[in-house]
Amino acid sequence: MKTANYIVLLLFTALMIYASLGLPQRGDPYAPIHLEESPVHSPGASSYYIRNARRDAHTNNMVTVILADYRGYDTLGEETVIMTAGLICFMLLRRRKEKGSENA
Amino acid sequence: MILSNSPALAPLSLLLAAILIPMVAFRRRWLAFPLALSAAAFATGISVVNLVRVLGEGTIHYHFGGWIPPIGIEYVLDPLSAFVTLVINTISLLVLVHARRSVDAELPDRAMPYYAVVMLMLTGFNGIVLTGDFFNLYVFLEISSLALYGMIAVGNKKSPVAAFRYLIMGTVGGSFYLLGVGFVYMTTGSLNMADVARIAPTLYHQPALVAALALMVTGLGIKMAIFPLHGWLPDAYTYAPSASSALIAPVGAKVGVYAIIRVVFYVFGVDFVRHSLPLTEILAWLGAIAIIYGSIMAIAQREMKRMLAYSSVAQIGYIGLGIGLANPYGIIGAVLHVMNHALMKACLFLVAGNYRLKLGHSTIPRLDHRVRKRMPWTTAAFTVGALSMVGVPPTVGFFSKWYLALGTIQNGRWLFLAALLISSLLNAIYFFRILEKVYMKPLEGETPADNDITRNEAPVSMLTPTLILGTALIVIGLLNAVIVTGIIRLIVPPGM
Amino acid sequence: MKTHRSNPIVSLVSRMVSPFIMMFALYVIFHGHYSPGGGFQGGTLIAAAIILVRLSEGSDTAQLQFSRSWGTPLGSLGVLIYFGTGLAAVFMGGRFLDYAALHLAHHASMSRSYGILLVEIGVGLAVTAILVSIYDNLLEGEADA
Amino acid sequence: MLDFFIGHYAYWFVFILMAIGLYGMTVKNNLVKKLIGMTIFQVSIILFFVAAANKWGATVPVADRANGPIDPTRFINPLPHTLMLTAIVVGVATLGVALALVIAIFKRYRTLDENLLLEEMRKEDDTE
Amino acid sequence: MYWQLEIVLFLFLIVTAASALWVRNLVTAVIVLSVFSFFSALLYVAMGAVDVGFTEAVVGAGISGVLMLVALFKTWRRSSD
Repeated sequence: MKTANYIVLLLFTALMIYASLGLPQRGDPYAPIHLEESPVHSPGASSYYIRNARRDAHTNNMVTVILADYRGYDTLGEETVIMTAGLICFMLLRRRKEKGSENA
Repeated sequence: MILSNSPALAPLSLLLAAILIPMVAFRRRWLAFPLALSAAAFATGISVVNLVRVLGEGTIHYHFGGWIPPIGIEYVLDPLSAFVTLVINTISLLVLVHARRSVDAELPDRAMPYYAVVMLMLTGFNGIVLTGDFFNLYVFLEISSLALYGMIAVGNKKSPVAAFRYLIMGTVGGSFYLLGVGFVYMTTGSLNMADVARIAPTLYHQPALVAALALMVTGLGIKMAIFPLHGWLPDAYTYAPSASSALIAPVGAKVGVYAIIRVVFYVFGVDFVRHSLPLTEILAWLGAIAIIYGSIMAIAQREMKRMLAYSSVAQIGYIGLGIGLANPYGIIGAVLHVMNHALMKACLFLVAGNYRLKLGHSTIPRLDHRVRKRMPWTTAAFTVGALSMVGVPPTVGFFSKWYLALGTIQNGRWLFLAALLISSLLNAIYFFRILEKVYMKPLEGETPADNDITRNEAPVSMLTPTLILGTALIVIGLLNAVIVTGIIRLIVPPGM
Repeated sequence: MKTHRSNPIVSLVSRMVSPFIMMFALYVIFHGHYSPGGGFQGGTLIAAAIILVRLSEGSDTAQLQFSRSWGTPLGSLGVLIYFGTGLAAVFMGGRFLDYAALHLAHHASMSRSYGILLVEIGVGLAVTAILVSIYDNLLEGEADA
Repeated sequence: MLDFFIGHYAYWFVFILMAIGLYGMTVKNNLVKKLIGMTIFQVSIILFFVAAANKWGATVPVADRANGPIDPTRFINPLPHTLMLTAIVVGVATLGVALALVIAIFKRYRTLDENLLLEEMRKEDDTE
Repeated sequence: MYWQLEIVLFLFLIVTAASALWVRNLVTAVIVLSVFSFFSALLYVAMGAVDVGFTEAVVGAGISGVLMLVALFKTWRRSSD
C-alpha cells in the first residue's frame, strides 16, 4: 500500500513538472498574465490594475485596491470563510453549560 | 432595485442571515431558526424570479462593484445556473423546515451556531453555482466545504473522525482546483470564465492547459465524490446528524457536478475536451463503474443512512455517465438527474430522519410491518421514493434514466446501457428488501402484538416536507416533459 | 496553561510589548493604502497581542482585556461592517460593493478610498475577534474528557 | 538552456514541495502530521502563484509618488498576490477547523493515530 | 528577481519541510514548521510579494504555530511516525 502511494506521488510530481515545462518563462514581461490585451482583445486585468489603481481609488498600494475594490467580493468571501471557521470551533468545542450556571 | 440586483440577492440574503444569527440570536436562541427560515424562503423566491427573468430575457450578467468582467467579478445567470439554484434553494428550504425538530432533539445546545453554519453552506452553494470567475468559485467552494466539515462533525462519537478524513480529502481537492486555476491563469492570463472560454481555443494542445483541465476536474471530482475518490462520503453521511445528512446529501455533491459541467463544457468546450484528453471517456467509464459498485455496496448495508450514502455514490455515477457521454441526451439526463436525485434523496433522508426520531433507529433488519401501522404517511413517502429510485415510470427517477439510456443509444454504447439496466435491478433488490419488511407480515408469531400498535406519526413540521417531496416525486415526474422542453433544452452547451 | 503561575518577568515583558504590537497593528491597518498591510495583517497582529497577554497572564485574568464571549458576536459585527458597506452601495443605487456610489467624498476615487478604509476596518475587527475566539475555544473547549 | 532553467526551476521546486506535502497528508498516520503536510502543500501552491507573478526588472506593486502615467512593466503583477492573500486566510481557517476536530477526536478516543482510530471505529461498528 | 538567492531559500524550504515531517516529537515539528513558514515568507518577499510575505510571517510563523501548539498541549505530543 505504501509503495503504491510513493509511486503515485512520484508520478504526480513527474507529470506536474512535465506540464510546467510548457508554462511561459518566469519574469518574461510578455507572458500572458502581464499582457495589456489578450489574444481575443479583451483587456488584460493585471496591467489595467497597475495602470489605474491609483487613479481609481486614490491609493498607492495596488494590492489593497484589488483586494478591497476590484475583487472585493472575493475578500468578502474570505471574511466569510474565517467567520465559518470561528463558528465551527465555537460549535464543536464550547463548554457545555454546567447545571444552573450561565457562564458557558 | 431588487430586480436590478436580483442575480446576487440569493447568496447575499443567505450570507446576511449567517451574519445576523450569531449577533441577534446569541442571547435569544429562539430567533435563530426563524431568521434562517426566512432567509431560505427569500432566497427561494429570488431564485424563482431569476429563473423567470432568464427564460424571458436570456443570460444576465451582474458585475460586482460595477467593474466589467476581466477587471472585476461577475455573476452569470443563465438557464443552467438559474435552474440549479432554484433546485438547491427549494429543497434546502423544505429540508430546513424538517430539520428543526431533529436539531432540537440531537443538538439542543448548539442550535444557534448550527443554523448559522447551515446558512453559510447554502451561501457557498449559491455562490459556486452563480459565479463566473474561477477564483471566486474557489472561495465559495471553501466556504461550503468548511461549513460541511462542521455540520458533519457535530454528530455522534465517530463523526469528528469522518469529518477529519473529509477535511483532508477536501483540502486536497480544493488545492488541486486552485492549482488548476493557476495553470489556467498563467496560460491564458484571465480568471473570468467567459474570457477563458474565448481564449482557450487559440491555445489547443498546450500541456499546461490540459494539466489545468485535469487538475480542476480531479479537484472537483473529490468534492463531488466520483467513484475512486468517493472514500469520504459513506462515513460522512452516516455519522452526521440526521439534519445534516438530509441537508448535505441532496444538494452537496450536485454543486460539484454543476461546477464540472460548467468547467468542462462551457469554459473549455466540447472540442477541446474531446481532442486533448480522453476526459469524457474516463468520466463515462468511472460513472458506469460507480453505478454498479455503489449499488452492490448498498445491498450489503444494514443501516439505512449508510445504504442511502452508497446509493448516492451510484447516483452520482449516473450523472458522471451523463456528462461523459457528451451528447445532448446525456447532458439533459445528467442535469435532469441533478434535480431528480436531489428530490429523491431529500425524500428518503427525511424518511430516515422521521424513523430515527420516532423509532430511535433506522437499522434495516429491525424494521417490520408495525412500522407501517405506526407511521403510515412516512412509510408511504418512503415507498414512493423507493419506487422512484428504482425507476418506475410515473415517478421522476424513470425520466432521467430514460434520457441517459437515449444518450447511450445515440452513442451506440451498449455496455453503458447494460450498466444502467443492471443498476435498476440492483436498486430494486435493495429497496424491495425494505419494502418487503415494511409491508409483509412475518409468517410466524407476533400477531397478538398487532392490536397494541398505536399511530405514532412524526410531528407535522417533519411530516409536511416529507409528504410534499413524496408528492413532488410524482407530480414533477408527470411534468418532466415540460421541464425538459422549457428549461433544460436551453442548457445543452454550444458545439454539441 | 489555564492553571499556570505567571512568571513575573514574562508577564511584565508581554504586558509591555503587547500595546506596542497593537499600535503597530493599527498603523498597519490604517496605512494599508500606502504601504504593504491592511485589515487582515493588522487584525492578526492585534489578535497576536491579545493572545500574548493570554499566554503570559493565564486565560482567566486576560478575560478582563477581551472576554471570551465577545468573540463570535464581534467577529460577525466585523463581517457585517464589510457586508453593510456593500449593501449601502446597493441602496444608494450602485452595484454591490460599488464604493463610488456611496458618495463619501466629492470625487469617486476619494469615495473609493474611504470605502476601502471602511472595509479594512471591518476585516481587521472580524479577524481579531475570530482568531482570539478560535484560540479560546481550542484552549478551553471540552476541557475535561 | 540556462535561460530556460532560470525561467522554470521555481516551478520544479514548487512541485517537489507539493509532493512532500502530499506525502505528509496521505502517508503519515498522525493527524497533526497530516496537518503539517497540509500547511506545506498550501505554501507550495502560494509559491506557485507568487513565482508566476514575477517580472524582470520590476519592483513591488506599490505606486510611487510621482504623478503621471504608470508603466505596467515597472511593477510586479499584483493580481496573484491578492489571490494568495485570500488563499492564506482560507488555509488558516481550515487549520483552525482541523485543530478543533483533532481536539474533539482526542477527547473521544485518546489517540491521534489514524490506524488506531479506524480500528477502534470498526470495533464499535461491530458491537452496535 | 535574484534567482541564486531564491534557489538557496528553496533548498532551505525543502529541508525544513522534510524535517518537520520527519521529527517524531510533535512540538519540535511545529517549531520547525514555523521556521518553514518564516523562510517561505522570506521567499515571497524575495519574489517581490511584500504583502504576501507580511501576511505569511504574521500568520504562518505566528498565529498558526500558536494554534497548533495549543492543540498539542490539549492532546498528545509524540507521534509514532
